[in-house]
Amino acid sequence: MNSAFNIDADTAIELHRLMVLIRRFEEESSRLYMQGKIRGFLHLYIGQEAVAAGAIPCLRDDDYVVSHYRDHGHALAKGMDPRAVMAELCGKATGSSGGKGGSMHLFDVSKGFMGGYAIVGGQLPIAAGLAHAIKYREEDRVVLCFFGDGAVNEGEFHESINLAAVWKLPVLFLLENNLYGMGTHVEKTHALGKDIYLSADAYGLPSAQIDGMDLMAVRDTTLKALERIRAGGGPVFIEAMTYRFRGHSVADPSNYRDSKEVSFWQVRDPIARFQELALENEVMTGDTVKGINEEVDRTVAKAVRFAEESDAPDPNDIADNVYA
Amino acid sequence: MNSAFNIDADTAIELHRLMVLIRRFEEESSRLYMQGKIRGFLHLYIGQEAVAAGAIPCLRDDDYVVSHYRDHGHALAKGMDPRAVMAELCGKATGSSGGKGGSMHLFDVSKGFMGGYAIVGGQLPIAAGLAHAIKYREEDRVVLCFFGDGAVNEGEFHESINLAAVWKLPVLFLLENNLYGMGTHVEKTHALGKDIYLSADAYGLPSAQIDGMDLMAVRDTTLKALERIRAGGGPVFIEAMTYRFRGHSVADPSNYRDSKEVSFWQVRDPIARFQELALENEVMTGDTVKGINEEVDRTVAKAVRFAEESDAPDPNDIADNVYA
Amino acid sequence: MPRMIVREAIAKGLREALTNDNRVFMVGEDIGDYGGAYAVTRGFLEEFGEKRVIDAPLAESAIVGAAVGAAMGGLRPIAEIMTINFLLLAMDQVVNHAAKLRYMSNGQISVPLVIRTVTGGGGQLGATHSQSFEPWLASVPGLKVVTPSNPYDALGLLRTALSDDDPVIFSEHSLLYGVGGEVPDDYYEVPFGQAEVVREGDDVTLVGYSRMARVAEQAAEQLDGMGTSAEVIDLRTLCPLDMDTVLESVRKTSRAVVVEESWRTGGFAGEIASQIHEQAFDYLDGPVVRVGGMDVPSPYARNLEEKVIPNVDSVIAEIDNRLGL
Amino acid sequence: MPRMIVREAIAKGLREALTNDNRVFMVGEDIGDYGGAYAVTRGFLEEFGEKRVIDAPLAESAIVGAAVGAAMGGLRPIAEIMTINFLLLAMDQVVNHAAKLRYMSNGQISVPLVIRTVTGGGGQLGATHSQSFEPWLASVPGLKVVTPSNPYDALGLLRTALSDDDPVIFSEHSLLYGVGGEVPDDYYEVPFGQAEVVREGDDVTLVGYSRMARVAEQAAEQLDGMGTSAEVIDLRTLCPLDMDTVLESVRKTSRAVVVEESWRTGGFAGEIASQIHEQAFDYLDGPVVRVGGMDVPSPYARNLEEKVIPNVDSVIAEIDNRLGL
Ligand SMILES: Cc1ncc(C[n+]2csc(CCOP(=O)(O)OP(=O)(O)O)c2C)c(N)n1
Ligand SMILES: Cc1ncc(C[n+]2csc(CCOP(=O)(O)OP(=O)(O)O)c2C)c(N)n1
Ligand SMILES: [Mg+2]
Ligand SMILES: [Mg+2]
Repeated sequence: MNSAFNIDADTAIELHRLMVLIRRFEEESSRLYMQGKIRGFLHLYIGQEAVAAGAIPCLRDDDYVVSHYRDHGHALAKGMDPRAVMAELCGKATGSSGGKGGSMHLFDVSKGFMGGYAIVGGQLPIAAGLAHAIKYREEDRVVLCFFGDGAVNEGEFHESINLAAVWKLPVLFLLENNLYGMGTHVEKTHALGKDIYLSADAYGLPSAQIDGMDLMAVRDTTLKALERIRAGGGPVFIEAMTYRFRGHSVADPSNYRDSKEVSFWQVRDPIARFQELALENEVMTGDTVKGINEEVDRTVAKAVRFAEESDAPDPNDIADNVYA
Repeated sequence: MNSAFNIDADTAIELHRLMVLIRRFEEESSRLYMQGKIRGFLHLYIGQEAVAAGAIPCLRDDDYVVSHYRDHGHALAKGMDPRAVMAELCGKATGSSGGKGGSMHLFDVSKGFMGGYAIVGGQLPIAAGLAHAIKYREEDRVVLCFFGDGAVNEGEFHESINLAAVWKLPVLFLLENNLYGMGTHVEKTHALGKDIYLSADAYGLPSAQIDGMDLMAVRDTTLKALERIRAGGGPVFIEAMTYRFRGHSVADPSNYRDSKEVSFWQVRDPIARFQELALENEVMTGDTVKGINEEVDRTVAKAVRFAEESDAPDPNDIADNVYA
Repeated sequence: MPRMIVREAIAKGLREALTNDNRVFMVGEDIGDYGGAYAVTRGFLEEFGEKRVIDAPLAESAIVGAAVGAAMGGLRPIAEIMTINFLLLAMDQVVNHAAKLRYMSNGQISVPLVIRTVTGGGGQLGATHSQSFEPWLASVPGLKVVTPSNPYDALGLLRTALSDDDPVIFSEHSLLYGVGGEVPDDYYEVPFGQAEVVREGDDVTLVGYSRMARVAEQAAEQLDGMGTSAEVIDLRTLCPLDMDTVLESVRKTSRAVVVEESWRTGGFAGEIASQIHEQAFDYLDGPVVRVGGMDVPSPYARNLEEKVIPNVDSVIAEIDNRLGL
Repeated sequence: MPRMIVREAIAKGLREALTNDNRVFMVGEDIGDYGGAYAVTRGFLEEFGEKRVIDAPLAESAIVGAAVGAAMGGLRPIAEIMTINFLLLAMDQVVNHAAKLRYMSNGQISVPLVIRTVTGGGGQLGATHSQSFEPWLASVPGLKVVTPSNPYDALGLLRTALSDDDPVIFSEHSLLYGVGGEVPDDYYEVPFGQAEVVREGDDVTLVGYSRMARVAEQAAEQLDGMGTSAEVIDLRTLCPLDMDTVLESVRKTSRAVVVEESWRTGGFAGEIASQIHEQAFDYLDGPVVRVGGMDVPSPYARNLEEKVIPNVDSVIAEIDNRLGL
């Protein structure tokens, strides 16, 4: 069952464009990785686009997003410049962290993108702390914190959610349950298996489980949650059921998943699904789609060119920013 | 409301004697501390006796008990020799750890008392691991793991309970909720405040909240839980509501508790209460009580004398047992 | 000059910060209702209220991580980790987060965070409660590590820590809280990376930090009566590390002894000794002597614990053995 | 002699243990269905079943703690912590529990536990994923720390680790998994605390462990062509530490260089250098040289990361600079 399609044409186009941008960006990242231009670990967001595009555009510019190492989609959705992200992935001086951070450690404080965190679960207390600063300073802001089903088993998950609950902090915990933490199925590692949202009860938090492949469902639930949080109602927990179409990282052939499961999810491709709905609801036409695809292609190509043409960082700056 | 008084005279006497032993042992510890014969941190169990005496005697000799730093009561209940415990508190060579462990680190493997652990929450994964060994080796044993309301907020609580749940381990998690972790009230630090047993749902564990000042309630609930665990039903979670009559450690004047609260609990003194019930149910007489008190006095006095007369450890052995 | 004890000096610095800067708040276990495990923050909750003095759940990782996040969000948190032993539970947040965010964000993020914690043994608290992890922390790029040994430094260094824009580990030795000393009424700071020559001497240089600076000083006094003139240097901060003061002294005395409480093997004395050898080899009469904690888990019994931690006698014995002074 | 790579040598040792001893089981993140993040345990789940090869939740503290408990309960667990960076999350269980239980129980408890973990940088994984905490671990009384640099040692040391009754940190460098070498079919063990003289020489002693032992060896080869004869010592284990072999060599060459990958400041080279100075001062032509990782969080970009980790060129440059060889 689909959620009601209650957005106008401009919004639909913006959100569709965002999903296509993420998809194309990731495809190009993967290509550059194969060419050895991106190195280290590279975790693609392909398949999960509806979560970032459903949730993040519900935020205001000065709200914060906190993410993990699978962060490109979240970063782009929060408005990071694709060129700066791609340059960072390529380890260039023009990257968002001057090439010092890499794919797993993206930051753009000016956009409220407060980081990709590569220690599983490590972002959760930080998100709580940002939310604490908001409340302390009486700001009208929220924190949207992403994490995976694997992170749920870390002690920091528990410590952070409890802290946020006790302190009634303005934070939305958005779990992207893609069923696997690296290569291990969630039913092998979590007591509640696929129904992790139920653990929110242990902290007295309102929670919901939603179809993370359905942009409208993500959007609607996020908007409701944000309303509650902004009104001072404290943290909310959302579990978006989703799936990554690629391996855990580009190095992972993903042998642990059977093809039936993969196809089950592939037919739920969030972009195709949203596109179909948008066409059905006549907020987009075939031409709009084509236009978006072409525009995104150009944006991504520019980002790739920018990254490729940028200089490597200056080794003389290597010890800058260790301390203030 | 009291639980049914369904034990015979021998058992009643044994359990009463155990509670009195713990109480008197702790009173003497406190006295020796004031004399400077025990040093470091000393955490008394006075007030909570019904939990140890209600639960531990339900175990078999070869079951394991795992405890925290407030461990004297648990250790004595599992059959540790009061002399060896007192000598350990006094840092003597005859102590259960030869004076190397101290009050917070009691061990008697021969009795299945697998340790007092002084890092809050640190005992929980170890208890899970012991239970894993039991299951792996197909032994007919269980682990009884004690912890406090403060420990519930540590990440290791979450990690361990989840592990035990997913692996269906034979472990009974027995929370002694005495309302304070050191000097901070549980409602200030835990999302569910005084109803921590509800968090067991987040791991799919059966749980119960009981009156920890009522030995019979503790005993009945423990027996039921053990039955389930021994039958392969996996872990169970019990929250015993209790109260420590003294400060967190003997150095704590306990100013953060108001006298009304203290008296509310003091009238629920588990020893007086059980004694009254036993007399009512005619399984003990005034003489039995007197006999028990005198016997325990002698036992504790002997333990103190033993500890005082024992030698300090030989400094030449200082580096023994760092490695095998 | 007014006298106060270390506990009071630290409380004074904390009160100042809470009073003068709204962005400062404290968070930690039992710092409010209980008044702090070592009574440093007694009365703070009443004085500053629940917003500024927060009793946290027992959750070291979340305390440090949330403090990091709050610092990113514009505040200047003071996190108290009850003792350095429990900091192991927050090691990931300290090392992988607090210390690295500035670098990984290429300067976009500051983490102006002070982590106060209690260090050291000597109180018969047993193996899990008597450790000193400053050597580890001082090896982490991005952290600063502060180890005061007296009330003057405690206040002066705390002020500096509180105005620093990087994460600072402020390590308070449990046995020093009651140590008294003069503390001026007038405002002063003690800068980081500036060791103090506590006592001048010609024959040998004793280097220490935290409580071992005091022990070194006491040893020097005793050595004086034995005809040996020892110069004593209190490092004050391990990172930044002031080797210039140490080297200058060693070039004069030709002999150096580094005293520390943490395990001898892999301690920070190895770092200091190595730097002395690297930079003043030709001035040395012999190798730098390290006096450190015994390489055992700390035993509970008094007579054993006494053997484990360097004291005046053992420092003098080592000097005697190794340097023949 | 048959050749294999380090990955195969470790897998061989693990298979042996799983086959020969029912008490041995493996637990770790993604070691089963996924086959191990570094493919060491590929096929193990199929081969040994779910009881022996357990995919754990992402919960490092519980993995190590439960392994400690299982060891106390009569098993011989092999816990895999995917990389040493994540071991920070389990540091309390490692340091306050695994390492101390024998001592605190006065010998009642044994913790025969092997913690396998992947160490080091060089893969452009960035600051949180490129660390080496062996120096910290080697300072903890009660732990043993093993750092093989080749297939022969990897298998031989793993066998020793698996028969040891104390907790052992078995550190596998990610860039060494593919390194090949000869491994005899006949059973052998490599004992702990026995460094290997990898190459003999007269002019200078190069000491390394883990991947830096290989780098030292390569540097020595190159130095040979430059007219310098370097002796190379692979420590193999940091705890126990074989200083005898190092000292014997230094007494011959009069010059020593210690190479390691972890941060230079506070690294284990400081310990080794200090011990050399303490015990062979009069044999030395000059101070022991330390070549270590740069004191920065590891940067992602290739050209930066290259500067951070010692390599053949930087080792030779340091030797050139400091020793004038
Ligand atoms: C503390 C820690 N443990 C292990 C890892 C290695 N690791 C990186 S991602 C990952 C899986 C995380 O799964 P999940 O949280 O479900 O996020 P997903 O990758 O599915 O988006 C693992 C095990 C890590 N980075 N940090
Ligand atoms: C990880 C850790 N943090 C803090 C402490 C200091 N500490 C010792 S006991 C205690 C309170 C624990 O309270 P609770 O778990 O409720 O047990 P209780 O003392 O009430 O029996 C604290 C904070 C510690 N020992 N370990
Ligand atoms: Mg996942
Ligand atoms: Mg309590």
